[in-house]
Order: sequence, then structure tokens, then C-alpha cells
Amino acid sequence: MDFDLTDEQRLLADSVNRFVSDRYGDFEKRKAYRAEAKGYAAANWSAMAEMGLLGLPLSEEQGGFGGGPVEALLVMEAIGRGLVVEPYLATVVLGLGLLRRAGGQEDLLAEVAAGGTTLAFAHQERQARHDLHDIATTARQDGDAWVLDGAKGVALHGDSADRLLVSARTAGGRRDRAGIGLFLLDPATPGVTRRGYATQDGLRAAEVVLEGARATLLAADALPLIELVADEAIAALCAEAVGAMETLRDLTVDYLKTRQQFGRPIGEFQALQHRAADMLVATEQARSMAMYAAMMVQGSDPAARATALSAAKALVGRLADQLGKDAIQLHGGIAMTEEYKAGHYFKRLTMLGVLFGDVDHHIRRVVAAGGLPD
Amino acid sequence: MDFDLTDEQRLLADSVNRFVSDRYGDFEKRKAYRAEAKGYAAANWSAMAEMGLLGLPLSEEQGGFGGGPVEALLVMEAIGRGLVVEPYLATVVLGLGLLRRAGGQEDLLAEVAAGGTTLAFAHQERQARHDLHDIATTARQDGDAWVLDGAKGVALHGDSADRLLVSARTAGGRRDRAGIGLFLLDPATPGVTRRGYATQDGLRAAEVVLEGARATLLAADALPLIELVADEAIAALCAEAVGAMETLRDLTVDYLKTRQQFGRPIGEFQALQHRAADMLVATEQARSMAMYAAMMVQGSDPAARATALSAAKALVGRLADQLGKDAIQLHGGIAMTEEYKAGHYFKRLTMLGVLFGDVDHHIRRVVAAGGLPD
Amino acid sequence: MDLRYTADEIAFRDELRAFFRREIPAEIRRKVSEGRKLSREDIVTTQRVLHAHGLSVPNWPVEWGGKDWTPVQRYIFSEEIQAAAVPQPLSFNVNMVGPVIATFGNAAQKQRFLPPTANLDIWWAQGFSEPGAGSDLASLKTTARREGDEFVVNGQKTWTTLGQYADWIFCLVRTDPNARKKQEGISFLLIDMKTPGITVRPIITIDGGHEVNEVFFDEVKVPAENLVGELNKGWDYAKFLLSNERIGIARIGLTKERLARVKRLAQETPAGEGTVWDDPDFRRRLAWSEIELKALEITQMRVVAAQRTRAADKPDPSSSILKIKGSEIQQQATQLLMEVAGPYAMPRPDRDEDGANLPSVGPEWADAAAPLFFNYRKVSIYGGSNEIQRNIIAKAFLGL
Amino acid sequence: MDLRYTADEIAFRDELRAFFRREIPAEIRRKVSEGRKLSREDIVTTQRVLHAHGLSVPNWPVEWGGKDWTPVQRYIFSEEIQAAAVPQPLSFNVNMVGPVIATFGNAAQKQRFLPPTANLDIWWAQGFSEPGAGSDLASLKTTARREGDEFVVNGQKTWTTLGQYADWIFCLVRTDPNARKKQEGISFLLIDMKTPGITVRPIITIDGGHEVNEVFFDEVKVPAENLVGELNKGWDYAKFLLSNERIGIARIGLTKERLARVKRLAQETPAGEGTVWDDPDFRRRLAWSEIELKALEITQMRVVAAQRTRAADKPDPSSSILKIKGSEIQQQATQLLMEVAGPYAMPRPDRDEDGANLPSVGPEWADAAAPLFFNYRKVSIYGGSNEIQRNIIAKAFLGL
Repeated sequence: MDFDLTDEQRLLADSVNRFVSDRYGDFEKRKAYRAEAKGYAAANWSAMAEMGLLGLPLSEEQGGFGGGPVEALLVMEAIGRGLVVEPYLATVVLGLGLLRRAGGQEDLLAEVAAGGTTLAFAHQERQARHDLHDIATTARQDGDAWVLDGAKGVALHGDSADRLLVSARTAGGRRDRAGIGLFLLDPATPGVTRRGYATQDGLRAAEVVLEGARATLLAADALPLIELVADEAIAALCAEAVGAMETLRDLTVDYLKTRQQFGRPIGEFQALQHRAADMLVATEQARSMAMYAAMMVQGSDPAARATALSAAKALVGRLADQLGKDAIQLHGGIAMTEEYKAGHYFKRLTMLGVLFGDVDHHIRRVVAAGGLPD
Repeated sequence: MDFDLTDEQRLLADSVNRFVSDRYGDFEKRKAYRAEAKGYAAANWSAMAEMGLLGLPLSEEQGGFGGGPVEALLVMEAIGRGLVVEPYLATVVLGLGLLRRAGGQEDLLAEVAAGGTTLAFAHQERQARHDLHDIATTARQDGDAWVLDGAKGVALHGDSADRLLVSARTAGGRRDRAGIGLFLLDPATPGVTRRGYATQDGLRAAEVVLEGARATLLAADALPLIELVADEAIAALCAEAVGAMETLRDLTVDYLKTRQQFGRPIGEFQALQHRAADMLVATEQARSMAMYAAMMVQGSDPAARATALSAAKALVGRLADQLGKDAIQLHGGIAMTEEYKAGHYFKRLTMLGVLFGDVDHHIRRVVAAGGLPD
Repeated sequence: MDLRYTADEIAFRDELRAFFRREIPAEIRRKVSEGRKLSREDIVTTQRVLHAHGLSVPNWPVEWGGKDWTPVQRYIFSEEIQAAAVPQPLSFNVNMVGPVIATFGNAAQKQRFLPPTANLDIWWAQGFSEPGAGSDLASLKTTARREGDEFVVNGQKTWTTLGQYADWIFCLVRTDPNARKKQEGISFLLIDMKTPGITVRPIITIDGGHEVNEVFFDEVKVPAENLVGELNKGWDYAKFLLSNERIGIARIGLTKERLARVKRLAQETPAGEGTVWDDPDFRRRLAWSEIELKALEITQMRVVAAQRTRAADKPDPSSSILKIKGSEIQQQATQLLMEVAGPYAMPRPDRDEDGANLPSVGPEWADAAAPLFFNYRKVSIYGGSNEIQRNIIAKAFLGL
Repeated sequence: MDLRYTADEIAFRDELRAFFRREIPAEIRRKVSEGRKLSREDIVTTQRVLHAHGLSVPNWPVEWGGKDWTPVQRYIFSEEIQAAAVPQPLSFNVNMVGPVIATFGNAAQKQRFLPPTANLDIWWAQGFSEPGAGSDLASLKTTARREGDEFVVNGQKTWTTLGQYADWIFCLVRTDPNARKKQEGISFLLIDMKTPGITVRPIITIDGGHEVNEVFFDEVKVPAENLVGELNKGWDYAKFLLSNERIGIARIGLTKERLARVKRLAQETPAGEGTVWDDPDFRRRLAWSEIELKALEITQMRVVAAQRTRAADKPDPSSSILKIKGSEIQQQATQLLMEVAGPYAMPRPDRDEDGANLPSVGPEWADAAAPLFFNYRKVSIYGGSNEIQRNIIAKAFLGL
């Protein structure tokens, strides 16, 4: 058992943290990034490519670092601390997570790692809510290609992605686990309509309508792969939440020290001190659970992995929800303003709670499994 | 809408409150009452009879006061304040509640009201948990009498009661709603074995084994009656909980004012002040819910009544649990000692939470009903 | 004791119920129900309909348009107007400045201000909060110095709700900077928003809405006749006003309506093989909110009933209880709604060039769910934060 | 970073696991598992078995019987001994007075006390708490005045856990009543419980148990050679001792075992058509406890790992986190068990004339459920209440 980072990991953490503090230390910059055409900063994306972050999970032969869950944790925690708006989750965690395992797209992997191509995963459907296997979009074979029909929603950064990874049903009924294929799609293909929009936390997403859109099959019966990558995304989101929680807690504690009321810093009021202490406890418990997620996402038994990741998502979700609310409350009115940082962390934490299943959804899965795996 | 007590109600409240403060104001006396043969004070019971409390729900023709849920609420709240150990719930709320409605036992009603006879309701069975309709004890007819076989548990004050009201199945399967009869039984009858014991909150209860015990049928298909009286018991327990919560809160606030630590009364610490404030909020919310219970237990629709009473039991249970724990915590070690009052209130509140169904049981019923009645 | 309404009370309730649904435009009520922002016109239209039927200021003295209702009738009015999702008469006018003028103003002020205040011909804003003051309201710094027949006002107010619509603002200003206690030396001044030297700057909140403002005063000249009551006694009037403000702060009727709506939408929103409503965890949490709300409703009824007999100056913890629990349950309701929306709580539709919303991405109601959740964090902060309410309970009622 | 055990660590764990189950009597382990009271003999027997195998005092210096384990090995030992429901070596001996004597005692004291302390030939009690002191430990009033070769001790200690079994007691006593700060002028004294003038009075707790005591000192004569370390430096030794006390205070292994037992019993306890385990609400709450415990387990591992590198005098919030969350989850486990018992949590079997329990009324385990729940309220009070822990986090770590 070893909690120390390796030298490589420490180097990675240092460079990501430096990137985040350079580019996001001034919160005003984030507003400018969001105002760019794609909703994030092209220059930041290039910088991430140069640092090797975009090829992180690829093997060395593929031009990457062979980074695993611990490396993902380090990057995502920093992303959480800065409320980074670039499409790292969409392109690297989800996109490359699927693409590198589906195989057969080595050139595209290299383009993504180089920062030239971004990816998005169009999987979610409106009726499905949080059930990954609930897919109504259909795929029928037409010669070598496949033709997709259906509608996908809330595809993260799907508005600006250069390639879409799309799940569609090649066989079976809407809620069957078998018969879900994974496809690669150029959004410029005829029959693809995208509606992009901002999300409540200041990132971007898209609705994607597919009407006879031609696509390439990456993997048949891809649900196990999709579930694995969704679990990796959950681990990443847990780490991002920890980073955001930590920053929001520090922001709150700083505010308590400086804000004067009734002639003294409000941080001298014991009731507020205890709330701040609970924020520290929550952050540390969430951090432990994010580590658990990183550890368990590597497990060989998919059922145990799924239960463990659900447990992590549920607990981090619950802790983040409470910490976010407490941060707003302890700040008072100032945190209700768009100008101030705290509200943006709160909103991101709230949306992290929704992404890939909310607390209810995940605790229900743990209950159905009879509790945590040994 | 009227929250004022009538003159009669005010008189009743005054006299019960006086009784409780006279007889239970000195907490040491309670220990002495519990040490008497029946686990409560014979003299207190006589006094309650003289005050007319034991005939409270009987009509004036039956020698009572025609007291309804509001009168029961006033009495039970006072009982909660004093942690009264006499078998009021067992004999008056449950016993008379069943007996007076089953009819045909006018002499016995009068004896109970006069204090000469106590009652207990032996209904609970071990496999049934909180389900009132789960009855395995059987009754078969033998001439005019009925013969009972089975086992009943945790019959409140069943060890000392002069007469037992027993539910038993005359027809149907263990969990059928139909076919449950209500019987009257003299515990001296051959075939009745009682094992009495103290309960964790210092009251008494009994296990009752029935082996060919002969009994009188009071009511056939009695489940609706049993459910009504159980709902009345729930309303009474809610009121008792409010009385106990109020006293425990006052005890805690007094302690905070007097206990010195770090050179000042601990009640000056804001974190403890806020916990005490929450105890006040909880008490008032519980009081409101006990009133709701008293109002709704009179309703004509049994389904709406059951849902409302479940809601009351669930909320009061949750509030009492939290308040009890907070009271112990705010006191610190002293409240962990048997000598000090607070722990006894905590224990009673804990057991009130178990009696007639715990929080989980009742919130589940509200959920199954789709929410509160209009 | 009888918690049921009398026949007369039921008749009164049914009459109001029918009136609200008949007279107030359905589109306005739908906005309230969905937690969407109301326009200035929505609020003005509603209040004028109420006023035309003598229902805009029932809590005022009868001679100025009030009603001689029992506390129970007032309670029913307040609950029914919320349950019908009718925008309540503008609180700044009806619960705040109106009663202050009616009670402490002179005859000329009453004559001049009360009728247009009741009909919302004057839209009032509240100028109490200042930057840095927060819950310590009395530490305000905005000054008014007397110069001849005028006061000259300098300073800044903040969190001025709907100040962008306001015609007039009632302000607490410091008229005696040398008073021994900070509560002394404060006066209550009525200021025309059109007076030169006043600047209103919007504060955009985390839900993206423009509901509150900063208001700057730079050498603003106010006729001395706009002083309400006595000089340096403004704190007394403010306390009177704040105790009125807490009336209805629990917003039980509105929350009840919102929870019913959550239930309806959960039953309509697909999830797995069925709908969100099939999820017992969701239903359990909704049930807890309903139950807590029921308890609070009865608590509020008890407060109403006690108003007849309670001495006005006796400390009463009930308004603090209503504030704490009422805000908590309001917040729960917004969170439950957001959970029904699920992933479709995420989109925040862009606006077109004119600032109008583009069509919804998900179900129309789902767009508003997360912003409402964000926005409602305010209800445990404003009106004396829930921490301040716990201080009040501990000190004034428990004697700690 | 790798949260998995190495092969060596797994071998170490498996060896301990087998050892505990093989060498410690099953009846004793069953008592621990069920939360029943242990007799003095149970604890002595266990510790002597451990001592015979060199495992009673692994945290001591090697020359006095300790083990040169890595932090991870220590962690594994602590978890496995709890998971096997083995009574832990008596904390007063092993974690408290032993390390103090080994670190601050003189050679004669080490020689005299350490071997019998390790083998539980001496049963130690802790004489720190006093009536009225509570969390303000340093305000203690028990005095020791020097008279020739002796100290004469007067005063009272309280909450003396298992003091009824004690052979010796280690006490904080005030030796300089005129010291400027209350933390100064305190000394650390070892006292033979058989000395005339000592009276032990039981405190019965709300679960009906006799676990704690009051200890009175009336002109008790203690040889001066029983002073540990320097005169008036006792507070330093006490702080050293208390930081050791918090090792393992979260009792994660034990709680894990208890939650597993709750699960088993829920599966065996009938309810409706099935068992308690069929109730998703119950399972959900159990799952939350399991999940929170998992997070805490990793937090504890992180603390263990950090011990290698952390400066000993640097403030560390982790022991406070372990205390707060550990006590909360321990309490949850006892409440879940009580809920499984249902109505059969109520009976409290009478005792016969000899004080022995009569047979259980319900299932045997159910008898102990409510008393354990009551008793475990203590874990958020003792060892520095959870409120004190929050103060520590706020002040020492957050700088508030």
C-alpha cells in the first residue's frame, strides 16, 4: 500500500497545477475563455496538447504516457480547482477512453493527442435518464457503412467536437443490454443536426439529431466498453469534484477571516467555525472516495467495479451538494452574484452531481448489489 | 379553526399537569413507583381514577367524560413530561379504545374507569414486526367459548393487567386482512402463561403464550377496529413524545446555562446555542404534528386517516430521535448516567420510536399512499 | 381546540379560490407556478386587479383600503393566493412602506402616498441593506445631512430587489453620526428615484437573473417633507416594518403548490421502464418535504391563532421557526424539481440577439429548474439569515 | 500511489487473521461481536495470549516487547484484531501509561512496570477526568503535596473506565497550585489502588452497565519514586498520551464487522413476507454507513501513510476527522442493529437474585441492541467531544 506519488506522477501534478494557476488563477480570464467561439480557449487546448495531457491515457507506442486512473485523478483534481472549461472530460476521458479500446483508429488517436481533433460522446437519450443501456437510436447496415437514426442529448462539448462517438442499436429492444454498437461520425455528414448550448455550469453541450447519418462501426456489442468508460468518467468526476470542493472551502474560509460583522471577523463565530470544519471533513472524505474510485476502476470484475464506482459517485455527490450549499450560506449574499467565484463552483458541483447519474441513482445501484464489494 | 382550549379542556389540562408535577416532579419518586409490585404506583393509579382520567374516553352514559383526541393529547403530553409509568396507554387508550367500541362489556368499562381493573392488548406477534394484520394465533370455537392457541409478545403492561384483549385468527391465512377476531381473556384462565419484564425505558411488558386458553369473542373481523385504535395509540404516542421532548429540551437548556467550562457557561458557545435552537424548532414542529394527528384520527376515511397518522409518527419519530441524541451530546457525560434524568427521557423517546412502527415503517406507508391526504 | 375550518371560513376560502382563478390571467399564474421571472407588467396587472376588487392591501387600516378580517381569514387569503400561483401584491408597497406610512406618517404623506401605493401606481424599493453590513443592518453608513428644507443623501444601498422597476425608494439613512448607539441617529426617508444623483447598477445573480441592484446616492437632494415620523427614530420604524416582512415568509401555500407540481412532473417524466415517480427514493424525499410542510402549516396556523392574544412586544420564536423551516422546505422543493429534470437540468438555452430565450432544449419546465434551485439559496440568507434566526431563538427565547 | 496491499502485506494480514481466529477463544470473540460486556478475565486472557506471541504491545520500543513494524503493518494489525472481534490489548496499559513510562520514566520505573503492564499483570486505570472539568481537562483540582519522601493526594477523579478492575491508576495531579497557567503545575503520578484512602464508587450508565467509576482520594500517600518524569511537567506527558489515545479511535475494523453482522441479522429477521433485509430503506441506510466507512478507512490509510513523513508537532486535522466520522458511523451501526431488532429491542430481561441475566425475551442478540445504542452515545462525547474536535479543526487547521 503506497500513497506516495511516483516521480512521474509528481511531475505531472506539478505541471497541471502550474497550468491551472497560470491560466485560471485570475477568474476573469475564464469569462474570456467561455466567450471564444467554441466556448473554451483554443490556446489552452494547444497548451494541454503540448504538455502531453491530451494523449495521457494512450500507450507509449500510441504516442502517449500510458497514464492510468491515478494520473487521471491528478489532472481532474486540478481541473476542478480551476473550473477549467476545456473539453478534457469529453475528448480525453470519454472520447479517447472509447476510441483507444475500440481499436483501429490509430491516426485519429494521434490527432487527438496532438490537439488537432476533439471528440464528444453522444450517448444519452431523453427517455434513458441515467440508464446507460437504454438506447432507442438505431443503426442499420448499408454496404460497408452504417446508417443512424435517432436523437442524442446533452452530449458534452458535442457542439464543437470534430468527431462524435455515437451509440446506436444494431439489434434488440430499447432496454436490452445486447445489440448496442459504438460508431464514429463526422458531424459534417449529411443527416446530422447539432444544437449547441451552454450548460448551467458554463460549459457546453449539444443535442444531436441523426436522420440517415452514415457512420463507421467501431465496436459491436459495446455496452461493456461504454460502461467501463462511464465508470472512468465517474472516477474523473469524483476527482474534479474534490478539486472544486477544496477550492470552494478555501474560498469560504478566507471569506470568514476577512468579512467583518458586528465588529469582528465572522470566522470568530463558533457556529460558522463548525460548519467550516465540516467542510474540511467533507473534502477529505470525498478525496478518500475519489482515490477509492481510482483504485476500483481498474478492477477486473465489472459488477464489483460498477458498485464501487456508484458508491463513490453517491458519496462524493452527497458531500459536494452539502459543501456547495454551506459555502453559499456562509458567504451570504455575495456568493449569490455572478461576479463572485463561489457561485460558479457551486453550480459546477451541482452539475457534477447530475452527470452520469445522481445520488439516488447510484445509491440504488449499491443497494441492488447488496452493499459494497469486499 | 380554533386553537383555544374549551373551559373543560383547560380544567383537564390543569389537573393532569398538577398530578404530574406533584407525583413526578421529584424524579427519585419514579424509581420508587417502578419498584412497586406491578412496576407502577397503585396510589397514582387510584388518583388517576379519582380524577376521572381512566374513564376519559367513555361517554357520559358510560360514566365517562366523552373525551376525544384533544383530551387524549392533553393527558398524554403531560404523561410525556413526567415520564409517567402508570399503564394509561395500555389500559385507557388501547384497552378502553377497543373495549368500548366492541360493545357488550358495560360492567367492565365501569370497573376500568373506577381503577379496579387494568387492561392490556396482546396483539403483536414475533414474525409480524409492525404489520397489524400479520396474525398467526388461532381461535377455534368450542360451544359458546373460543379456544386460543399462539404466542403474543411485547404486550404493554401485559404482566400486571387484570384482563387481556387478544387478537386471533378465526379464518384465513397469516397475513389475510379478514378473519381476525378480538377476544377478552382472563389471564388466570388455564392455558395462559405470561412472562413479564421491564422494557428499556423502565415500563413493563409481557410475552403471552396461549395453549388452549378459553376466551370471549368481543368482535369478529376486528382488524378495522384494531387499526383505528392503533392510530389512536399513535396519536397518543406523538403527544407523549412532545411532552418528553419539551422537558428534555428545557433540561438541556438549563444545563447549558449552569454548566461552566473554559471559565464560562457552555451556553455561551454559539455552536451549542444553535443546537439548542434546533431543539426548540423540533419541539414545535412535533407539537404541530401531534395536533395534526389528533385532528386526523377523527377522520371518516380509514385510508386517509392511516396515511396521516403514519406521517405524524414518522416525523415525530425523526424529530424525537434527533432531539434525544442532541440532548445527550450537549449534556456530555452526565447524561450517560442512570442517576440523571436526561438519559431516561432519551430512552423513552427511543422506545416511543419503536412502538407501533418505526420511522421507516411509517414513511413507507406514506410513500405507498402517494403522499399526504388533502 | 379544532383545527378544521368553520363553514364560514370554507365559504370565504372557496370564494377567494374561484376569484383568483377567474380574474388573474392564467399565463401569469403559470409563470409563478413554474418559478419563472415575472415582468413588471405581470406584477402591476395582478395588483391592479386585486385593488379593483378591494383585495390589494387587506392588512392596512380599513380607511385606506384594508379589510377587517380575522387572523384566520388573513391566513386563508395568504395561503390561497399562493396556492393559486397568483403573484402576491408587491411586498415593498403592501407589507413594508404602506403600513409604516399608515402608522407613522403624517396626514399629507398618507394622502399623497397610500392610494397610489395600494394600486401600484408607485412601485417602491427598499433601501436598507448596505455593502458590508449584511445581517448587521444597523451598521449602515449612508448619510443624510440637513441643508435648509432638504436632506442631502450620500452613500450606497445594495440587494435592492427589483430596484430597476422602482419609482420611489424608502431608505434608512444616518442623520446623526454622533449618536451613542448605532441604532440611534437613523431616519426613515422617502426618495423619488428620478432625483438627480441616483444611479442603479444591476447585480446579476448565479441563476443568470437580474433581480437585485446596487443603488448609489451622490449628493441626492430630498425634500424634508419626505421624512417619515421623527428625525433619528427610523430604527423603530424599521423594526416595525421587518416584523411585518416576516408575515408569510414561510410561503407555505406556494411551496405546497410547487410540491404538487413536482409530483405531477415526476409522474410525466420517463425513467427506465416507467417514470421518475416510480422511484421510491424520490417519493420518500418528496413525502418528507410534504410532511414537514404540513407540520409547518400547522405551526403557522398556531401563530395566526396566537396573534389575537399575544403581547406585541413579547419575544416570539415562531417567526424565526417559520423562517428557518419555511426556507428549508422551499429549497427542498426546488431541488426535487431539479432532480426530476435529471440531465435536462443542465442546458441553459442561449438568448437571441434581443435577449429573448431561444426555445427550450429539454422539456420547457426543465430549463428553469436549476436556475430556480440556484436562486433559492437566497431564501435562507435574506430576511435575516437562518443563522441569525437561530441566534434570535437562542437568546430571546431560550435565554442563552 | 497504489492503494492495494503488497504481497508481503497480504501475507502478514493472512497470518494475523488465522492467528486471531485460532488462538483467541471463540466465546470471547462472540461477545465482542455482539457488543456484550466483557469480563475482566476475558480481557486478561486475551492480552496474555497476545503477549505470549509477542503481540500485546507492538507499538512499544522493541527492547520492551514492541515490533519494528511499518505504519501499514500497524494499521493491518489494528484492523484485523477488530475485524476478528478480538478484544484489543487494554488501552490504558498499551497505548497510554506504557508509552509514557517507556518514553519519560526512569530506568527503575521501566524495569518495574513495563513487563507486568505488557502482560496485564497490572491493570491500569486512567485518572485524568474530574467532575466539572469535562473537555477542559487542564482545570483539574486533585492535589498532591510533597511531604518528605511522599506525595499526599486529595481530590476526585471521574469517568474512570473499568476502574473497578484496576490494580494501579496513573493520575494527573496539581503539584503547584500557584503556577501562572493552569497547564503548568501538573504532575504525572502512579498510584497503587490498594493504598489506604482510595474509594471507588461505580457510575451506572443509561444502558444499565457498570463501566465507569468515580475515584476518591483522601490523604492518599504515594511514594515520591512514583512520579513520572519531572515535577510539574505532567501536562506534556498527558498530551503525548492523548495523541496516542486517538490511534485507532475510529475503530473501523470493529465497525466493519458490526455492519456485516447487522446485514446477517437483517437477512435472518422476519418481516412481512420476507425479512428486514427486503426493506430497501433499511438497506439504503446500511449502504450509506458502509460507504462512509469505506471513505473513512481510506482516510485512515492516508493518515497512516503520512505518519512516516509528518512532523510530529505539526497540527494535523486527521485525528479529529477520524474521531468525528468514526464515532458517527459507530453510532449508526448500533442504531441499525436496534432497528433490526424492531419491537424486540424493547425488552430488558430482569436479573435473577444473583444478578445474572434471565434468558432473553426475543432473539438473544436483540437484548443487547438498545443498550449498545444507548451506550454508544458516549463515543461522540469521550476522548474530546465531537464539538471539541470541530474547534480543533477550525482553529488549528483552518486558522479561524
